[in-house]
Amino acid sequence: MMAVYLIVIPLLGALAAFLVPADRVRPWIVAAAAAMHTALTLVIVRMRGKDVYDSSWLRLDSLGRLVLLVISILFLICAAYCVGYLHVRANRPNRIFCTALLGFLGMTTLVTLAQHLTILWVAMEATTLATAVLLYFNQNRRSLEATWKYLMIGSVGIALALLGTLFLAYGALLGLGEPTLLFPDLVRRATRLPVPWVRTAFVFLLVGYGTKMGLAPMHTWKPDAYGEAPGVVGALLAGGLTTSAFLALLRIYRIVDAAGQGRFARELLLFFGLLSMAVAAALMIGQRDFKRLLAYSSIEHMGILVLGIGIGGAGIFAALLHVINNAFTKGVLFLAAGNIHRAFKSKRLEDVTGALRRVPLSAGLFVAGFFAITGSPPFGPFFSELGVLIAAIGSHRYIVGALYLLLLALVFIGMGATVLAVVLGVPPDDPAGSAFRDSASKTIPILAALGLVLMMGIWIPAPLSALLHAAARFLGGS
Amino acid sequence: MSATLVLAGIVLCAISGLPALAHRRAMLLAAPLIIAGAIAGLAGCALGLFAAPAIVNFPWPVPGGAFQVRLDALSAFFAAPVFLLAGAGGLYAERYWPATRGGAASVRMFFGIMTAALVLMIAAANTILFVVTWEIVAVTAFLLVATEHELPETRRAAWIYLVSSHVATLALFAVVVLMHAATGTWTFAPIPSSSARAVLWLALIAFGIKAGLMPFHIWLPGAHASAPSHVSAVMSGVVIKMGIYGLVRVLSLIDGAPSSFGVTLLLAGIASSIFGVAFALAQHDLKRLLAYHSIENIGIIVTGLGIGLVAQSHNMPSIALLGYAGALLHVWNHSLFKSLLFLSGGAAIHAVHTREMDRMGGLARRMPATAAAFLAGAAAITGLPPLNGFISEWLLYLAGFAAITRPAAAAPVLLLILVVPALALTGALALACFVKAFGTVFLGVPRSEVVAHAHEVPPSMRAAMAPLLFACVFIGLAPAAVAPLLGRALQIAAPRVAGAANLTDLLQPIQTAAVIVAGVCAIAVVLLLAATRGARRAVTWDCGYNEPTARMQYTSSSFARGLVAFFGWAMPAEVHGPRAFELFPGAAKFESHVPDTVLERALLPSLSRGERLLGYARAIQSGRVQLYLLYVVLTLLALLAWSAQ
Amino acid sequence: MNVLAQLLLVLLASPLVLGVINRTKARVAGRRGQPLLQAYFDLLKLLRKRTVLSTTTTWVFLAGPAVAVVVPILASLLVPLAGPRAPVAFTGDLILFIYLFALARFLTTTAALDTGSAFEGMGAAREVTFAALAEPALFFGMLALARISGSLSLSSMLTVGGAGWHRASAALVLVIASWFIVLLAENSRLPFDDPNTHLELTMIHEVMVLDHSGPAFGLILYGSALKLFVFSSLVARLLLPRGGSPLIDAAALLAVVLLIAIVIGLVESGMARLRLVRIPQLLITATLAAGFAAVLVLR
Amino acid sequence: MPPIADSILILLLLMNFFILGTANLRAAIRAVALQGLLLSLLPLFVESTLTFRLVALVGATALIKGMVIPALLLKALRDVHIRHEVEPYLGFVPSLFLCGVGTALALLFADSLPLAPAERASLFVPASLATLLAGFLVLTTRRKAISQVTGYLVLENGIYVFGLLLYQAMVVEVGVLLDLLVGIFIMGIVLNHIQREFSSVDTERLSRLRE
Repeated sequence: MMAVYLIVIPLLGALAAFLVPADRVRPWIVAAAAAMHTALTLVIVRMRGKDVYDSSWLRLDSLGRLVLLVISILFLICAAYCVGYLHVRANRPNRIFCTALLGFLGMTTLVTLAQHLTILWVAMEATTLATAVLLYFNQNRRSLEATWKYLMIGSVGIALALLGTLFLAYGALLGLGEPTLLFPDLVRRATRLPVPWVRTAFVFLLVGYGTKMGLAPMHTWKPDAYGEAPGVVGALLAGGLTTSAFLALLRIYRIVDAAGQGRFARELLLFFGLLSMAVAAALMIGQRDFKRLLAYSSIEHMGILVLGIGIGGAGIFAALLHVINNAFTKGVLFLAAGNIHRAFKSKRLEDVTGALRRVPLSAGLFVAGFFAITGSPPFGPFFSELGVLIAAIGSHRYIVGALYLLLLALVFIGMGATVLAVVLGVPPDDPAGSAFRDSASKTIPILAALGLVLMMGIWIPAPLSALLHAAARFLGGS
Repeated sequence: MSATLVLAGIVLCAISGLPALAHRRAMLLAAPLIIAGAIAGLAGCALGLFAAPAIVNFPWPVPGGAFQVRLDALSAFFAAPVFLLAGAGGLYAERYWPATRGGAASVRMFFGIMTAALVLMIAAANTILFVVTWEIVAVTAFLLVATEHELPETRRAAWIYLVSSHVATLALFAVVVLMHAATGTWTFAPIPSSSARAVLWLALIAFGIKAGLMPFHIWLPGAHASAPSHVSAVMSGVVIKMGIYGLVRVLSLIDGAPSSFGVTLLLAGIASSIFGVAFALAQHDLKRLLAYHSIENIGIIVTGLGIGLVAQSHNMPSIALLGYAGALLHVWNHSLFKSLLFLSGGAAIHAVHTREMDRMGGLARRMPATAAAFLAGAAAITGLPPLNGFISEWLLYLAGFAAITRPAAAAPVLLLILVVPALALTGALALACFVKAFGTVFLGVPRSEVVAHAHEVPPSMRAAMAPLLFACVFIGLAPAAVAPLLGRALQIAAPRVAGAANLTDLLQPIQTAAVIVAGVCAIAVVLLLAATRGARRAVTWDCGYNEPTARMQYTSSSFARGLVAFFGWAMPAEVHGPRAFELFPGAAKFESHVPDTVLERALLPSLSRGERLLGYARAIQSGRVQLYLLYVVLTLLALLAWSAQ
Repeated sequence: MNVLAQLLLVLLASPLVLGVINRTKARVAGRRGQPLLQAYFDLLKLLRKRTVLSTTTTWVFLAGPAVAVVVPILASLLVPLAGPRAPVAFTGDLILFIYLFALARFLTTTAALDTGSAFEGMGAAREVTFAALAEPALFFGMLALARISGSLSLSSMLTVGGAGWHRASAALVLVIASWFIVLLAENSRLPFDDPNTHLELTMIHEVMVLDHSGPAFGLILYGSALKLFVFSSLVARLLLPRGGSPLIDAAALLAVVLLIAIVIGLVESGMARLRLVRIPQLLITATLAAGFAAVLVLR
Repeated sequence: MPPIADSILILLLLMNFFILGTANLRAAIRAVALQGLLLSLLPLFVESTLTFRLVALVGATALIKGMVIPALLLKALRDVHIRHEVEPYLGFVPSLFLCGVGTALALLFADSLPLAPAERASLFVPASLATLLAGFLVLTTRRKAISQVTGYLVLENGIYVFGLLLYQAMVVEVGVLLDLLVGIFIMGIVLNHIQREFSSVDTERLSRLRE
């Protein structure tokens, strides 16, 4: 029965946030709900899914547990950050914002639980709408434009995903005689699904959920959305939303693989993985806006995720490991970038230099995050990114491996140039200088996130790695 | 025991900088801690050179990782100079970068971590640990180079260094993963010849960049010039040796590396030794000059390795031994005299607040100890007897000469002969370069006010140079005593040739000769000094010109002009300023600068061209939502077409 | 015994070489010229004079002359002047031989820079520049000899004697030619440098020692005489057959050395100084000659 | 499969052409509404037995697709008092031509897919795909934000057609509709804000964020 509370708690929190009149109180409600959510998640994950609420429609399998864990912790960090952040932005009403935040949490949780394709879809759609609201927090022209684009592209994507879902259902109707959409059924009897429908459905679902993930060339909403939303929203999108979309894609992949179309699916994933990395690299080099830069970095890492799956075998484990690393590292980067943005009242290199001088801690964290995300030890992403390479070479895909390394190098150059330009040097002396400086409430959450990233690189807890292995086996990897 | 001591050393070095974070007072702990670590570590290495390989294992719950440290003779051989330089550098920094100065805490912290990670990397038995520590060294080194990031020049240098070293790291990823694929383990296991070739060529990129071998040297001059001097000393002395260590380690895993690879090493080594010194001659920035000499010496070391490989693959073990031994001994020697030069040169810079040699001059009278240290270092790096540089070069010369005495040798072996003239040219150019450097910096009369009022550096900084100076002299005078250590390291590096000849016997006569030369020269100098004590002093005669001014002195640029012009085809100079031909020329400014050909004339232009091309990719993100939706539908249709077939 | 003999030979005979050169030049010019032993008188005179030091100089200024005089003496011990074997001989001594002179050059040029005089800086610059070009020639020659003699010690490399002439006469000729050029350059004789001029900017060695005086200057003169002797004895030893008894050997060697001195004298009176820009070309020619010799013996 | 269903589907396709062809925004919205109503009727001819679920579905569909959403749009159109021309990037003739091509492709592709004997003859699959493509055409070639929303609705309609093939599984269809409703609602709000900020809903103004 407990898993349901995972959904109920945030939704109740959302309700409370909506009803409470005081702007000052709401952030605390968000934080409280997040804390309860995380606590419960930890309990349930420790129970390894035993005697949790278990219906044919909602169940917490190993894959779901993994993603739930990541999203819940990331959300807790972001919620903690929000307390300080919304205090700074006291001039803005935050009722809708807080409500949407918790709604987002509830719906992503539902994504991790859903065992039914349509539930999954409904939940994804709901997250789309919730995020649309979050993006519009700043309420200026730029954020409006970003929101509009996100809404249009996201809705179209999700619509395609729906059609894909229906195709799969129809395939089931033809193959199994009943239009079941339950993952276990579909996987168990996948061999009887008619191949053309499976392939077509996968194409639609890939494009649909790929749009949500932000795989090139469906990535176009990302730079605008991440660029204009508050850093904390960026963190939630890059670490949470994309991850849940990836989860959806994984569930589909599992069916397609079981249906004997795994090779077809992996080919497409390989292609999109490399393409996303390439597009991201091309647009990162010479990037003058450090928040858009992070958006492209997110695109790149989505590419790495699907690349890992596309390689298969050991690549699946690497990809799942990278889910964790990417989420928390993105948290560090976006939150730190948010602080720098506040401290300079700009996110373009023309105005932002020498952040180390103005906000030493945030800038330091930004650099650390940069080294982490580009795969420098001792941070976690090093192992997942190396893992993808190991898988590629291990499966004799030397070309893929070479391209992967080449693109990593390009990305490093593009990202490094901008990040260092932001952090090093001497800050411009602007008379109207922002009053924003490092403060505990706005840096401790980031430190926590970085701590997790570091932990993933130095000491992966045994239960976690067990969970990872279970999830990898669940997906037919090693 | 040895491993324990080394680990203790590592830990002490690593934590040496941490107290500084807590409180400025605690910064005083940094030097004692790192020196203690250095002593412990050196003791450990000394034991490790003779004891059987000591293995330490800790569980490390990460994929593929195992915290496995294995201190064999080779590791100990490479780790020893790291500890020595760490100690010297730590002591030097105490006053060179006082707590009052900006970034003092971070300099101490990163310095400690860098040296500790460096030793850990050298001692790592697990390739993942190797990569991790490798990258930690690279990143901390970058942070140290960027210490004075307010200066644009420093930012640029640091950035170029970061990118190059990351490319090296990615290449290393490939190397390690290929090794894993070939051997199935994450340890340094023998590599089957089937995949040896790929591993070797990738390794050449990774380690070549790290070592600053031409044409991968682009990052080195800038980085070493911009870093704090004690950091430059460690980077030049030991960090770039990571590349050499990696190369030697990987080669030791491959039985019968292809001769072609040896030839490549040989030629690359020769090229970077000659051009390294040529570029050095063209510099007017003291630290850039020293940096280019690092490229030269890396070239000499790699040449030695090349000799070893070629000779070994044509089974001439005795020649191979000479090559390997020369290379390894030069690894030690270079760390010693190069760090000595950076510390003493750094002291001069510290005293006069400029790196421009043409603004210095006459420092020998104001800071005699520093000058003496620099002079010794200069003599050593030039390879003059009776100092250590001579010994290693002597071994390499011998290899070249031995190659020609062999009857009817194969073509690659004949290439070995090139070593002799190459070393000869390099040596002579290095001599010119260091006469210029020492002369313009320390001799003559001060070229500016601030130099005229320079003072000798505090005792602790001088004390930091002492052990290095001593080591240079010791190896120069007692090479036979060092031979056994060399032999132990060789047994790991090149087991098949290690026993080919007895190094001790080989080095015995040159040792005697060196002692005699040293003695006679010393006596002669002392006698002459005594004879001319209290001699009358007068202004420099200068052919009767009795108004000599400091500005009339030969500058470093004019000193090197002839040779620089000689290499003009490879390193065109940029000359700004009027050529004054008229009878009474007015005041004019003249400056000449020789940019790095590979970086400034080849790499950067092509990179910027590439960036411009990438600029077209920005059209993707045109801002029109309709276009974005078009991407989606086109992708969909394309995939449908693909899936239907 | 052998050591003493050699030392005496070198120490006593070397100034004579200067005398012979000067006398030859004078005769060619139709003058009577200074006495053969003039160099000895000069040295004695200088040793008795007082030293004057520049105010800018340090101990380095005196280290130059001191080392410049001991190095040729030490180096001479590696050359088999009397008898088939030098007092000191071991594998690789040839490298020590060459690097000893490098050591001397290092200190003399530094000493020159110590004065802070523009002239002496210029001289030092030229000295190291041309030496850098001369070094490879010397080493190529050594390579050729190593191949011919199959040994890595001067004692047997220089005493290839008759056998060598039979096997590789062409190579030996080339080596001797190129070494003769190197000899002229290293000892700053015409056409590289003009030892007679003193106020020209065209000089190398002489301008380096402008500020030295008294005994120190004496040592420099003596040192260059010794150096000239040792270098000519290298060439001389190659011309001579593998010797037998020390005494005859030494005598023969001295004779040939003086012959070389006469040749030098003829060269100096025969031609003028080369323009500075030409000098590298001549040295490179020497290098090529020696390199060609090495190639010849290889096949 | 009764012929009525097919004739309705044909009407649906004609509507696509009309939407692409008309120059009047209001007319286009009305056409979309009509599409919605037609769709809501379809189940009646697919299912023989009249159950509560069927009624509920028909009612909900008619209500949401046929009335509420169009009303919302028309209101938005009224609020943002703008000229009612469509102002396409792509002329009407080419868009109609492309729509025809799309319909043809849809027919071809549908044949390549295995179908249940019942639907093999029917137009469900091709109609749905064709409508989908028509929706995309509107989305990618129209300038005004509102006309893009209409395009999105056309696209949704296409999907809905296919959904009817799985009537038994369509328990969550209502949820789907609800999502759609909320989505359009939010779009409407955003439209209003756009109107307020830019005093226009021309997406030309909405292309500031670019590289």
